[in-house]
Amino acid sequence: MATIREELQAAVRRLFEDDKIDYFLGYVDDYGHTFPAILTKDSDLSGLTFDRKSYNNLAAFLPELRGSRLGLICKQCEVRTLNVLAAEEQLEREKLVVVGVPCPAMIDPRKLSADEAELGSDDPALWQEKCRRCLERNTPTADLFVGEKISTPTPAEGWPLLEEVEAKPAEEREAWWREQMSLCIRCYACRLACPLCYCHQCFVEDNKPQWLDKSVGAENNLHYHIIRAIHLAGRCIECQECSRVCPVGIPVDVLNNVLSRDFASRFGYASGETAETKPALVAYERDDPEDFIL
Amino acid sequence: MSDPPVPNESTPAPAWEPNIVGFLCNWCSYAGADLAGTSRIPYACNVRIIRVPCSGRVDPLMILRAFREGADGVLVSGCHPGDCHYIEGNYYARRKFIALKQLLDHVGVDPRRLRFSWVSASEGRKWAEVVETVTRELLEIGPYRYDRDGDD
Amino acid sequence: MDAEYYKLSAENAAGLFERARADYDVVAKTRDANGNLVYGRPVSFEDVAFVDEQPPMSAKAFALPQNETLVRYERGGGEIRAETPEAPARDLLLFGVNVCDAAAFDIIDRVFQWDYLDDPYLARRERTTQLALACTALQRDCFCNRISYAEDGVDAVAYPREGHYLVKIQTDNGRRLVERYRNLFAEADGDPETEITSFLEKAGTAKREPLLETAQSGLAGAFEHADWEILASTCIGCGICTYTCPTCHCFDIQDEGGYVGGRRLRTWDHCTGRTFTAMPAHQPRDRQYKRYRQRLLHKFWYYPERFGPVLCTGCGRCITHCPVKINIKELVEYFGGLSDAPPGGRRHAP
Amino acid sequence: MRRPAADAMPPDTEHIYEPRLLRVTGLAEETPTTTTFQLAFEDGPRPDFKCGQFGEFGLYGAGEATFCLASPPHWEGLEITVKEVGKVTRALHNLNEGDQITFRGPYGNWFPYEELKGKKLLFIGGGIGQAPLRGLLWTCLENRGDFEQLDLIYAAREECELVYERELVDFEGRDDMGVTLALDPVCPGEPIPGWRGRTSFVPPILEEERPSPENRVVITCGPPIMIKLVAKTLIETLGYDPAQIWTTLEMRMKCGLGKCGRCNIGSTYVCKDGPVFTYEQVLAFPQEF
Repeated sequence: MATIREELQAAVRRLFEDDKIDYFLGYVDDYGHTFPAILTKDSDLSGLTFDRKSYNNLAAFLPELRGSRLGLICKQCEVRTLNVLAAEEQLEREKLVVVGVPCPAMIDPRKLSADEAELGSDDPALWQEKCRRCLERNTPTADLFVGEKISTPTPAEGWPLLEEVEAKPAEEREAWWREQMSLCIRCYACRLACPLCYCHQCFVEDNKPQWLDKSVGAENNLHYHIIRAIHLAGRCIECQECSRVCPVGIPVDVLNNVLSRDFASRFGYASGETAETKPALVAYERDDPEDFIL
Repeated sequence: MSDPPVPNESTPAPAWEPNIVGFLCNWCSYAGADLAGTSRIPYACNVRIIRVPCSGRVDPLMILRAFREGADGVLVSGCHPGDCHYIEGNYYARRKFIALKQLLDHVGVDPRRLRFSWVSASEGRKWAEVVETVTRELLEIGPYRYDRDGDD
Repeated sequence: MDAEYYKLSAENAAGLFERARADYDVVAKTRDANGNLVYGRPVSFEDVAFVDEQPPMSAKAFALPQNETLVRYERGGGEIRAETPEAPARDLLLFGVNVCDAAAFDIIDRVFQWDYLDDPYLARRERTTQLALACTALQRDCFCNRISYAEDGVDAVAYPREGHYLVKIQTDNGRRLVERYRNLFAEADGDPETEITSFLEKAGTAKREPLLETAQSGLAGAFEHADWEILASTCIGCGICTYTCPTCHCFDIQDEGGYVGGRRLRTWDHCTGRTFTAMPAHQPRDRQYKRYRQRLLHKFWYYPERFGPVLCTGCGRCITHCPVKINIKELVEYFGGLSDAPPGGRRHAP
Repeated sequence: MRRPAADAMPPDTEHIYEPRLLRVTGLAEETPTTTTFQLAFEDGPRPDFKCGQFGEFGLYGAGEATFCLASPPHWEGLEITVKEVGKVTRALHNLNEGDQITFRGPYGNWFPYEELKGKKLLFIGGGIGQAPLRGLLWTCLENRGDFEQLDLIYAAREECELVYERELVDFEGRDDMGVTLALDPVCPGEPIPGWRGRTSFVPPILEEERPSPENRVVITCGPPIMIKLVAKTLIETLGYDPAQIWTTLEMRMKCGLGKCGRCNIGSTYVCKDGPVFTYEQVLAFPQEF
């Protein structure tokens, strides 16, 4: 039986041969890593793969390739992203060929040891948190599905890290966040890896007025992360890229999860479920809760 | 780096008065505050008012910037639901405030530091009461000082 | 100076750490609250982590902090008063840092001493002594074995042996450290250089041809290579590679505060970001691959052309922490003509 | 660590990033968005500088920005011409006479005055790009006998964007220099009502006037596209050697001292190796601009 790798390469080769696409956005592996790659019809496809280290949310590269006919590998994370982008009229869906795959769940890179033995394990404790919550491991709404469909285990409930932080009393929570924020070097990888942070100019780059000081420090950093979370309120699809890419290990996505969970319970709302759902902050109900207003 | 002051100090120095930045919508709350003044209703003088076209205009960035610039509390006030001059600005604002409030609560900022109110143009008395409440609460919880450890 | 060799027993290493803490601000590898490895200020020898692994952030911040106040100012009474901050009060000892981190200082010293002496940097730098610890094995993303950087610029390197360290002293600064705690060090016996050579061979950190320095001329002819776009377009433009890099030293100068008072400070900045060269009417590097190309060429072509050494110590952080795992070593080899195969097999048809 | 034997350039201040304070002694509005500042040194003598150099000017609280020194050394004090485009320039535009600004400099290289002696000089300025040429132009006029011929072509997008208007009138009245003023054509061939100069881009003027390359040096500054097209015309149509064309480059800078890495083009630091380059040098850069 063909491996997913072989099937994928054959499928992409066909897409190029049939002149369906100009670029293919996928993952290749080399030098011990799996990483995103932009492939053309002249590319050697032998590196193309899909494995348990295919972390990146490929939808983050759509702005770079806007206007081209594009094939891309979509796992559940990308599908949800495309839905939000469609709702926000940021997507040229007719130019995309969505290649679906059975997603075996990504292994949390912080739990990988040097020999990467964990890649073969099926212990959900080793997965990224989002994968434990995943509702469907076979890409829905794919134009083309590659590989054998697999079953999806019952999704885990809750947000363990968020709940752990929340269990602390307010003062401890403040101290904990201050400590996390004092680690932040504001490399902005969380913003740039995020497929939904697509603004041409981010507020952090504004200087008339300059909203944010350039120096790093717990307060500046916290303000950056809070505003980013607000800008993703009701939009974040919980791909956890922001946390994964953080070089100093701040669980950035906890802030996003605060709002995801709150919006789900308050407004019965989950972002990225369909391409029609309007993001929560550009919608309202007349009877939204306002018990906090004087 | 010095130790951060305890934020919940219950007995602030008597000389200390909270700085409150108020973002007031032009059509209702600003007129309401004006009415409180012309009606000579006495209330705490701790609020520095910034007039904005609509509570929907208030970007969370402005609120955080106010804290960063030394505010101890921020008060945002707009028209009652249904009364917005722009029909629905305050409905959008309400959701935005929910989000910001959730986040600030989560990171341990005392929820009493960021308050929202609906005050109409005829509610001079309500405005005075809101300011009194907010000021009193801030006097209880003391100054806002986030540890500025960014220096070298 | 000629190198000198000493033996430092494991016991005396602990003694050195304790005694040095009285005389120096001692920085070493330790773990932060999240359990992550960092360069910090452990208070006891037990808290020092002796591992090959590098902390995500290099040691450069101890000479070039991410925020550094240059001038404090105050306005009042129609006057402006400005003052410069005090220089650091204590000597700094980098204890057991990776050799690739220690070596970086000597490389960037050259630009900070180029005609204008960068006083704030040099004030810190001149009070720094390095006692580096050699790695026992090359790790996945490391390539220090491919760069002949100036290891002789490191004050002292300790090579772990059975029950003791073989310490090679390479600078006057390093010699001062030994003199200060002379009774902890014993003369090395045998042939220390041979011992070091075999240690490096075993660890995999001995130099291996072709060295990346030799790519310089190839890179000079590859500026317009068509594959830059394909291979570097996945760069997302974050600052991870530059901020974690021990040799990246570009910075920004900004004022913070208000009219009444505040400070002028410098902060790290990164050439891979979109605002780095953007001018009001003109953005010279208008695509992301051009910004990535600038970083790579600055390190392996421009800097050596101007200052001698390549601006890289092979620590591999920019690969390990890169969100899209762009591999600078592979790209230097490919564009510099040392290898025909582009990473991941991606290339345009010839 | 290695230390140079002696400080190559000893700083006047505590460290190289500490600025001096200059007093604004006069303001001249050049265009609605451009102002010339006259500055005086009060904390000590003015440093020596040469035409073509630049400095880091700023306002505490707003930051620093790079401006060329726009007055000749034989004038008193120092002048800079600032166009309002960003945070710092906006803050500078809010200043009044008597206010203080920060200054570091002078930095960078300069026009090779001695080499230019005895030559025919053709200055070509575009918009605000006239500022870096102004100091040299006035120096040459002061020593007019040193040069065989002096010409100026100055172009701007619109009449209100011509800077140093008073001086241009003065130049036009002189008989020891040639002056050609031009505005960008809105409709090609059609004159702009009330405009005394020409309506044309610079290259067609050059093609028409055909200044011969013999013993001539062209000194040009303006928007990158203008420099590029002017150089192309001079080299390809009129047979100039790229080494006969001098220009000064604008790059984003922060330190001005060859440290911050922002102005690099290849291994060249525009702040230290420049900002004045011959076009021959410009052509040798990696072609990223």
